[in-house]
Amino acid sequence: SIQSGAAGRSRADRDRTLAMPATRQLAREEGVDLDAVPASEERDGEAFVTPADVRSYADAGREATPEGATLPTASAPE
Amino acid sequence: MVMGDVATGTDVLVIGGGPGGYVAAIRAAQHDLDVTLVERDAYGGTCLNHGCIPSKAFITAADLAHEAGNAEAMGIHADPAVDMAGLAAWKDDVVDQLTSGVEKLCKANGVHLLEGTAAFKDDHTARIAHGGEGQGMESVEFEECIVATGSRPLEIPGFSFADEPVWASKDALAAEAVPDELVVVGAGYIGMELSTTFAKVGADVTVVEMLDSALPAYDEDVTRVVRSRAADLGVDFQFGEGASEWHETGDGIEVVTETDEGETASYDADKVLVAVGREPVTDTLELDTIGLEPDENGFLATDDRARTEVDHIYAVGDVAGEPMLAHKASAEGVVAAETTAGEPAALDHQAIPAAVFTDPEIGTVGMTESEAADAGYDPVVGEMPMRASGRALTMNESEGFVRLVGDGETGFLLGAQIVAPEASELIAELGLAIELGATIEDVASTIHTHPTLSEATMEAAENAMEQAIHTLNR
Amino acid sequence: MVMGDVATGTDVLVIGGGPGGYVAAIRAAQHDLDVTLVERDAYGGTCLNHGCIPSKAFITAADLAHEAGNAEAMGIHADPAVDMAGLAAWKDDVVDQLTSGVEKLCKANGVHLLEGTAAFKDDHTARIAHGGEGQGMESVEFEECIVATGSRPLEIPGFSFADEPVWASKDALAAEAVPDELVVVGAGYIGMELSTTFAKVGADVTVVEMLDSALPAYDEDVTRVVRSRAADLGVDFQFGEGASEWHETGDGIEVVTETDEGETASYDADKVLVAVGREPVTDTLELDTIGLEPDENGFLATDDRARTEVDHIYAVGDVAGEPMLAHKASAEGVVAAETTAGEPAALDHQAIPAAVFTDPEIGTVGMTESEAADAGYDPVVGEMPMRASGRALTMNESEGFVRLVGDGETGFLLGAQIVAPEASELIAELGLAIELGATIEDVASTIHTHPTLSEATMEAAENAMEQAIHTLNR
Ligand SMILES: Cc1cc2nc3c(=O)[nH]c(=O)nc-3n(C[C@H](O)[C@H](O)[C@H](O)COP(=O)(O)OP(=O)(O)OC[C@H]3O[C@@H](n4cnc5c(N)ncnc54)[C@H](O)[C@@H]3O)c2cc1C
Ligand SMILES: Cc1cc2nc3c(=O)[nH]c(=O)nc-3n(C[C@H](O)[C@H](O)[C@H](O)COP(=O)(O)OP(=O)(O)OC[C@H]3O[C@@H](n4cnc5c(N)ncnc54)[C@H](O)[C@@H]3O)c2cc1C
Repeated sequence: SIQSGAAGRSRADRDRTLAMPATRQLAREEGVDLDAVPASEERDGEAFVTPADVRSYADAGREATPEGATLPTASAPE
Repeated sequence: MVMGDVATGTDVLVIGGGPGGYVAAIRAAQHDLDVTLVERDAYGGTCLNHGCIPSKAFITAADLAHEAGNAEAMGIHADPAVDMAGLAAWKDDVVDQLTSGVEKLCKANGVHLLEGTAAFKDDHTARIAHGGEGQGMESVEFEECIVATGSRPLEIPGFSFADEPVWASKDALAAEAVPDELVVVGAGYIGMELSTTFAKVGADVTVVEMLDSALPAYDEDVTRVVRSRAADLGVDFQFGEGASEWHETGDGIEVVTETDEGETASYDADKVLVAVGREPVTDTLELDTIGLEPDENGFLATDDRARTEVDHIYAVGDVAGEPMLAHKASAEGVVAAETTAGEPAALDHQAIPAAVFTDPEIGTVGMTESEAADAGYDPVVGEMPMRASGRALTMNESEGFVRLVGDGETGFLLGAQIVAPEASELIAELGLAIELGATIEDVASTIHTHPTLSEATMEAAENAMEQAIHTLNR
Repeated sequence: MVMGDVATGTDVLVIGGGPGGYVAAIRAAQHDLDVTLVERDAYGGTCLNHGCIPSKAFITAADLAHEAGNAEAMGIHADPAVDMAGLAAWKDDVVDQLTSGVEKLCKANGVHLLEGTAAFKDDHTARIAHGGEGQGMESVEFEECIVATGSRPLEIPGFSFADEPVWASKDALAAEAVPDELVVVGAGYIGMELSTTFAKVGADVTVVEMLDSALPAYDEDVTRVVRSRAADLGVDFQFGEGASEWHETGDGIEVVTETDEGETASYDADKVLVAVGREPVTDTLELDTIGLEPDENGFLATDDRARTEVDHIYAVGDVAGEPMLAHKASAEGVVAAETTAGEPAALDHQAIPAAVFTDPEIGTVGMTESEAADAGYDPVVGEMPMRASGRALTMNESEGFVRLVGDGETGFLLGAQIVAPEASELIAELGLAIELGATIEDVASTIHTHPTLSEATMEAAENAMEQAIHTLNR
């Protein structure tokens, strides 16, 4: 489903983000800024971004972009 | 608490002062509970007095003497003489430092120490029989009780530990002389550690094992490394044979074995070490008084708070089941103690590492490849042979490997098997990795110091990702 | 790629075959790029040929001989003789195995190997001068270039490495005899590793250091352990003195030193090892041709992709700046290679561990307590002295400690300082912990195998939480 908002995704805006190395690599591969990814977890009060967070943020971004729009999306009829 | 002549009262009574019991006692006292620890023999239990610690002291000394005597290739010429009585005295000194440390730590944390054998009198009272005849009795009333009575070595028919030539591991670790010929019955971890050690200080060692391999709990290719090194040291393996009896000969003993097919063989020896396993100690406790019964293996069943079926009675350590390891005992001791203090602790650890201090060492944690497959994962495996490790070569010890097992789908690290020098230390990183839910890629992307053995862990992770630098990727 | 007489072409040219360069070359080739690696001296670079590897081989042998000769307390009586020529031959063999391994791995991954000295001819061409006079020249055209030319030892006025009694670390590591008296100029990690090693094989060692402590990069209480052990081995420290000149005497040399106040002293010696630091190698490259200039410290500045100011030129390893460590070089090599392949790699590691292979070893990662305070944290600190570690006692090596530094507010692990046996291996777990964003509590709650040195890490974490079992909590 296409999300609301100009970018199609809500953007976090932190200056420090906790994530394990493989998650940081995934963010680079997906071309997203880790500090912008909404975190689903917290570790001792600090945002902790998981691979799933990165994927869903990237997916939302793709769906919202023109290139993404040309791809079949979840809202398209089966 | 008022110490009385007849009965004293305590919040938490801990029975047994091994790594399960003393850790539980200290932690409970740290939560300001009134804690009494009863030990009938020696603080530190099997581990400090007759197990982990003395065996590792013997291994250090045997390794040093053996390595120095076999280092011509490195330009070192030495012909070390091992004075077993001197070694035993040093080992005793190490044990004394640690056990008196345990005593001091207990006292410093406010734990009351009682010497004697505890048995249940009723739901909230234990009788403490002080050592020796006529030394008297004492009763202790408790709110909650942590049972940490440990385990003892199994005897086999025909071999009584009361007979002088028959050694339990404890006797081997008190040896003041090296037997010329030693037969070891059982190739489990205790049998393998001690066989290697005695071979290194000059004994002629024969290992008799009923099953068809050494360290049957481990993967074949892990144990192969250890077995072939032991064979190089002159250890003679006799698989598929069970020890049935022993006799005095003129100048020593002979140990008779039998196969499943009834074939017998016999081996000359000066001593025979029986290391076929250990059984939980519950018979000292009069458990029926409180309505508790061991399970079919003799263990006290517990929940994830280390609580037995009787609500205010906990059991930790060897008496509470496998794995019978000191660090498992301590981890359970902590949880039992926290629970008595009303803290929300639980035995929810993802993995319990284990080590065998053979040559090379073995360190394992989590699942093997086949265990992962059985559990429904599609495992990926990465390996690094130690002969490709710069550090291992500079240590002149390049046998073995590091193997990591991950979930092929998500990349999560599921387990590790290491057979390598310092495997007991290397496994720590992987225990933490599993505990934290790390992936194979997380391990591969962490910078490891050069030149270290721990780099092999990173390389094994990269190998699983098919991008290893120092090995060829399949 | 067509190999021609005059010019060949390649996607990626890597200059220098040390741990920065060869790792970059292999990884780039794994991404199916056409890669050429030029090395003018020996594959494996400083690290494998003259640094990490030979020093660690020497240390192993010196430790073994020294320990075996000083183990009467353990009941071991030996009087080892060290044959330095034999030791050097073994060390050469270890180096050969590893360097030929590097060559094989490069070839197996399809890296083209070229012997010679590379210099830039224009933006996309390098000239390769083959060794020796009249051996000819070759040009290589490249798309992108990774500079991994490493570093060389600094000389000081009055001490030329061309003079036979003046040793660089490389000469010390090629020694075929133990000098009776050795003066070591510089108490950095190379000076300290080698002083200890030569003292253990029987040299009379004097260390001259301009500053007022050994290993000035480390905390005072860390270095104190190492310095006092070195002093026990007979190493004589002269702080606050700089070496100014040396002379031949009748039977050896004398090294003259001067304090800031102009006081002089002199020390007899057979050799003087100058280990005062290393400088990046850029003068072999004709960098001005491509418009690149080293920074004020002589390093090539790079971004988080290891890219220099010239877009298609990367720099990795010692030439790219501190810390000048092999594993930092390799990590940068991987990132440079991935970047040339269009992969999204970056140097975003949270921590780079470091080790010093003294006695005991030092292992560090992340911040010290004062660094954490300077960075604005309210640090919590936990410690475990090795004399409380059962494993350390059984190894007869119980000096040192493990210290963890955490963020007092969130509990996140910020750093660790270890001075202990096997510190180089123990630091791996803490490097991973920091990389994964673990807290002190995560480390404390992970089960660690007993008896191991790594338990001290868990205990230090518990100490930071004021609930250590084996030490008293403050
Ligand atoms: C040779 C050998 C080597 C080993 N090496 C290792 C190793 O390297 N690593 C490892 O993790 N494990 C090792 N183990 C196993 C380890 O020793 C045990 O897992 C550990 O000691 C279990 O601790 P525990 O507290 O449960 O029991 P124990 O250490 O056995 O302590 C139980 C204590 O309870 C006392 N007790 C029993 N009944 C009563 C009673 N009724 N009243 C009062 N006191 C009582 C006993 O005297 C004893 O001191 C080794 C064992 C052996 C034999
Ligand atoms: C005694 C000693 C002990 C050390 N111990 C450790 C340790 O234990 N752990 C650790 O991490 N680090 C250690 N180091 C440091 C480590 O050796 C360096 O950090 C590492 O070698 C750097 O790798 P590199 O690839 O950047 O450079 P190098 O290993 O120096 O390799 C550079 C290569 O480039 C070649 N080269 C230079 N210019 C050209 C050119 N124009 N054309 C062709 N080839 C060229 C050189 O011949 C050399 O082979 C030690 C160093 C020394 C001296």
